[in-house]
Amino acid sequence: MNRINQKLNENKKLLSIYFTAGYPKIDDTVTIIQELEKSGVEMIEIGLPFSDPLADGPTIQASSTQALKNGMTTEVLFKQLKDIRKTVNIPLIIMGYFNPMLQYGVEAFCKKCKEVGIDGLIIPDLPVDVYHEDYKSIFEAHGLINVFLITPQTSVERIHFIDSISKGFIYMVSSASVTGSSSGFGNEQTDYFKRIAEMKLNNPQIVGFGITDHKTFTQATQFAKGAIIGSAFIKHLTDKGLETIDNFVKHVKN
Amino acid sequence: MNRINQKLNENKKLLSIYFTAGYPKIDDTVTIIQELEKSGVEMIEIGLPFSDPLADGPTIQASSTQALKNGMTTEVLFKQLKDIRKTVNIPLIIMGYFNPMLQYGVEAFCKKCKEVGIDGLIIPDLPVDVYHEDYKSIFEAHGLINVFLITPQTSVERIHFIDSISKGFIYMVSSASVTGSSSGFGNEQTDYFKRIAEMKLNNPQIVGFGITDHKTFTQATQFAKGAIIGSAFIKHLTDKGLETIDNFVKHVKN
Amino acid sequence: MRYNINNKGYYGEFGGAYIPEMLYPNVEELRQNYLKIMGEDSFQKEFNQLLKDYVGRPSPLYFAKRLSEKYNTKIYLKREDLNHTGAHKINNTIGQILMAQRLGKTRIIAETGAGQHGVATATVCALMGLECIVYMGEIDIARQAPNVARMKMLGAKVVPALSGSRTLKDATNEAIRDWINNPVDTHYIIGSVVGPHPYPDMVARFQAIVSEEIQWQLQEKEGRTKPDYVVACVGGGSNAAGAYYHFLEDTDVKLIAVEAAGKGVNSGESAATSVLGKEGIIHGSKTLLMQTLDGQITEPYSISAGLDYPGVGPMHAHLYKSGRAEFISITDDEAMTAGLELSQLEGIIPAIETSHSLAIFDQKKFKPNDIVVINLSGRGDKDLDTYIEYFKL
Amino acid sequence: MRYNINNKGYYGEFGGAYIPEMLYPNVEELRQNYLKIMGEDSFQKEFNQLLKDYVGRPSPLYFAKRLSEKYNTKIYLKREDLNHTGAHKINNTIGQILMAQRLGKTRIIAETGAGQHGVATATVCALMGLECIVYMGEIDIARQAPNVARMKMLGAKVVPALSGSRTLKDATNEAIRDWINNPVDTHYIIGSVVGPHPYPDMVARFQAIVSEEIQWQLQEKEGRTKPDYVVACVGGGSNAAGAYYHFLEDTDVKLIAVEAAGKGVNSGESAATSVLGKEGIIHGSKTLLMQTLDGQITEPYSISAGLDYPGVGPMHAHLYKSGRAEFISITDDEAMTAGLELSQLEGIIPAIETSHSLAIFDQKKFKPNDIVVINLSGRGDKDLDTYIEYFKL
Ligand SMILES: Cc1ncc(COP(=O)(O)O)c(C=O)c1O
Ligand SMILES: Cc1ncc(COP(=O)(O)O)c(C=O)c1O
Repeated sequence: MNRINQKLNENKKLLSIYFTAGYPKIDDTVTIIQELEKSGVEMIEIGLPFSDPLADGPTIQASSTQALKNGMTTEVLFKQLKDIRKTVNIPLIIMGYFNPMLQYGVEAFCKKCKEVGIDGLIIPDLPVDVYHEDYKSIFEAHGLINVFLITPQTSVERIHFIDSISKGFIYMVSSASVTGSSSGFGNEQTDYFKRIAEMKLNNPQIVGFGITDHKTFTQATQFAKGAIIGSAFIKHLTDKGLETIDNFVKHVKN
Repeated sequence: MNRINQKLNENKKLLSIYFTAGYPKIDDTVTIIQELEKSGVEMIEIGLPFSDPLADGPTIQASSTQALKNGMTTEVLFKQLKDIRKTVNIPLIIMGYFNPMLQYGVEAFCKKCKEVGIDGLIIPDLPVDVYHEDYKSIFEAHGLINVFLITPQTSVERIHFIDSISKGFIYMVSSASVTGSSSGFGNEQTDYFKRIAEMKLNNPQIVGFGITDHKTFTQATQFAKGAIIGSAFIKHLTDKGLETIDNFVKHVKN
Repeated sequence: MRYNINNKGYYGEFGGAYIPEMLYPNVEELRQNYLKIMGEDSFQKEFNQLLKDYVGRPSPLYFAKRLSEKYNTKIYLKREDLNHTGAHKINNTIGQILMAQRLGKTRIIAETGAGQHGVATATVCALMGLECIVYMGEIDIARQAPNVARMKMLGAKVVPALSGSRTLKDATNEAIRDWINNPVDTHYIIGSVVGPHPYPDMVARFQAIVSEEIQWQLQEKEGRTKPDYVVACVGGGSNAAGAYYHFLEDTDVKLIAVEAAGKGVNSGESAATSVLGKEGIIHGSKTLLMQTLDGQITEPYSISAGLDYPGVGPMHAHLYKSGRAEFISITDDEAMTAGLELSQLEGIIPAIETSHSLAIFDQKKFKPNDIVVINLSGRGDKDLDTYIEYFKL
Repeated sequence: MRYNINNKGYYGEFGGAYIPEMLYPNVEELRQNYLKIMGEDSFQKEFNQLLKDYVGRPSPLYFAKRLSEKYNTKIYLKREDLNHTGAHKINNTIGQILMAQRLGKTRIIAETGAGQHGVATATVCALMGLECIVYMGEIDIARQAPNVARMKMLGAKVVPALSGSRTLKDATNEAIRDWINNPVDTHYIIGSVVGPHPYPDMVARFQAIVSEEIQWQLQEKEGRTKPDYVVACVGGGSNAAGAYYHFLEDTDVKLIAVEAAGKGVNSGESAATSVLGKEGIIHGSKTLLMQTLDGQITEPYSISAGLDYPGVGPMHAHLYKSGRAEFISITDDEAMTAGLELSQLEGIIPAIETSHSLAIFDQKKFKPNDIVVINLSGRGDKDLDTYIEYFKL
């Protein structure tokens, strides 16, 4: 069973953390993953940086630009992750835009993921339909779970379709917005979280976008299985560096 | 008999000098006239300054602008000239643009000219035809000779027409150009002077535009009755002031 | 009463050719030939072909919906701003360059205020491969920089006029001086219905295409050839002359002429000739002009370089004196506000000259069914700096 | 072989809609409705009326006599520079604003490179009274200042894109981010035949008026509806798409696409996508784009802001790959020289984008009887500073 599914089966709310590979320093990738696991995070999204991350806000954009400047590439990332499974057990997901994967070769990319022990992928600009028609079999042949997004604007019909082809969890975007933009959740979001929960989908939902601290984590996971923090963690790395990662995680969890 | 006609009857080449009334100083007008007569000049054109002297080059333009700044007006000029005939005998011509005369009233203007002893007018932008139809009788009633221009481009027919309505002399523009522009005469001009001389017009010709010194004066008067100096004299006033007017005239005459 | 020119070159008591003898051969050559040449089939054909394929005519007659709603009347905009080079000026320069060619001229001079006429002249000179010299007041060179750049790109020489107010009037003086100095090979393309006869009439005839088109365009849209009002700004008066032309003798059509009041008609900084001017002579024409009691021409002022002229063409002097046209004065501030309003209501940034015409609605009320045609004489690209600075955008 | 789009939203292998889920409802709403809405009589009527009365269409097809003589072939210029706002871009924004209204949108966003699309969008928003936000790269804001001023006059908000190369690509990213953040009330008016399906097709259809007019205009002038060549510059490719549209499937008509070589195709400072690009995904579309081996999008370079884009629309990727169109690369220097040449030979100052198309005559020879139609996509007023500085005029 895929590590993601195992983790989703655990009877607790999951904290997942996104960070950009190669940021702040090129060689920080492995350390950050290890520190996150040690601090009690349940899942990690490793961002493969892209020059034109159009679904991301300024914080993640800036970290991507810096990571690319530091020399991060698909090849380098896979090298860094070569031995990751020797020390890390929690699910690891690569989050990235489609073009770099396309240039690497989708099949080669999936193969590498499998080799180093990646469990899933989040590719914001690979639409469900294209995935379904062109890439599903390749992903599945390499045991990779592809994660799809839904937003408050996604129709019920489409949510059911996405649920039907998902094999892990659904990435529930808290509000229609790029990463790092909202601050705190209002009634609108809570209603939306509840509405989705009441649909009793096959796949559990993990909330992303706008989770910054303990309060928003708790709000988001009231109805959902877990939540993902991205920009807030990148900001923490920028301000405080790698030393106090456990501090950040502790503050969110409690 | 009008002083202009008397002078034209004298058996010599005539030097006529143009200056702008009120330049360099507002009260220089009378002094300049007197000095010019003393120095042996045969005729004087008193320029009534105009804001937009479109037939004049930069030198006369600048002197007009200065004269206006100094406070020169039609009224002031007539006041300055009130007693001019007590000291000056040579022909005096007012040269000016038509608009200030129109505003003063053409009849009133002519009357004033007669009163102070002006003998003629040169109005570059009052065309022969309009003069002939609308103003001839007024001018003549006040004993004023209106002087017309011809240029190298003026047709033979038109020269004869101009000759027919002229009562003093014809102002022969040396080349088609605004004042102060050419330097020295070439074959083209000499041919033109000769051509006009050979027409044996009723009115003698006085050459204007481009006369700067003894040489050009001599060239111009080889075939014509006289010549007019404008810009060169204004330049002299600007550079040397009023003290050495006789020097300037002497240099031209010899 | 007749409003168009008579066969002596006068509109009522205004007009004529008050020129130095040095200009006589040039002006006379033109006077004797212009109607004959304009009447030739080959001339008409070439003129109309260029207006269509090169200038982009007909310029649309556009019903301005949002503006009409705001002022509760039917406002049509005659879109001369869409002409090649961005103003009505090119109608005239196309005509005159063809005239110059037929007269055998090889060198072209022009004056310009806003620079639109200079650009339009430089343009037709490039088109025909003729040398082009444009005189422009030093102040106008500074405030209409984009047009100066355009003239240079087009290969024209731009010569600053440094005398007097260093605006349009002085540029015109300089152009006339150049013409005096170059009487044989040079044609002077005057940019408005000013100057000695036959210029006002010739320019008006070249611009008459504007009202000719309004007639059939209005027929298409409203089933009638006559608007109730035709509105145009008046610098020298060429865009107005063109917009009025075919309606001149038809007093059912009311004519409105809009002048630049500058900082206010009585501020001492104005260009509202009909109010401040008196009969006199400027640039070879008997007309209304702003002048001192002594007959010195006054330095006008307007924020708009194209209206910053102390006279009006003789046609307009006559339309004013006879009462045929109503004259309205618009201040800098009123014009600027109206220019911004049109930009934001209709998506059309007008030349500041034109903005004066658009500002009449606070002074003059129209009935809901009145058809008011405003001649949108030019686009505002040349004026962007002035607008931006004025509104601190 | 088919060259136009298929019913899955692809040109050959290029096109599609590679968009984040956040954009799905917007893009899907558009995909489902655009053809239906465009087919409605009321839409067609309003669209055509505005193209005529507001934009000033038809734009002339002008026979460039002096240019033709110089290059010994028959050159016609399709005068999109005479459109309101000065480029072809407004054909598309008129169409899209009507589309947005019918979809009930109240807020409009756009990206812009040269600023022409931004101006065209701000213009139609003013016309319809809709809020307008335009994203523009910081570098483009500096080099296309007149267009920034125009957008402000028109009431639009111009937001600088500060990331990446700070040019068109990044402005597009910012616009997409805005759209993601405002999925309900906002329509994104993309300015070229790029972006996710149905944008490339919708924009091409709005621009298709260009080739539609070329057909009947050429019939009028030459007694035939087909030119031998149609030439257009390609940034994203919208003016080319419009000029090619009705000739796409007719291989008698040869298509030439002109790209910006910048300082030279191999200089590292170029925007010649067909030569330097590989298949990939940019702004929601599978197409050719300039990228590193690693799939990072490269920062392009061209002196012309409108061509300074690392991709081309999927139609053009297909035209390139299939060999249907010939692609020619033109350097900054070649383009600037051709822009000056047109100015001085024909009195038309072209946009620097267009100058690239005009520069092909040194690389490609035509026969004396060939009819070569060049799409004169825009006027050069926005580029005057660049021209002046380049030529030290
Ligand atoms: C756009 C525009 N409108 C009006 C004028 C004023 O000229 P006229 O009164 O001859 O139409 C100018 C002069 O440059 C102009 O550029
Ligand atoms: C005048 C002009 N031509 C061409 C272009 C390039 O765009 P496209 O390739 O979509 O026609 C632009 C873009 O701004 C432009 O302004």
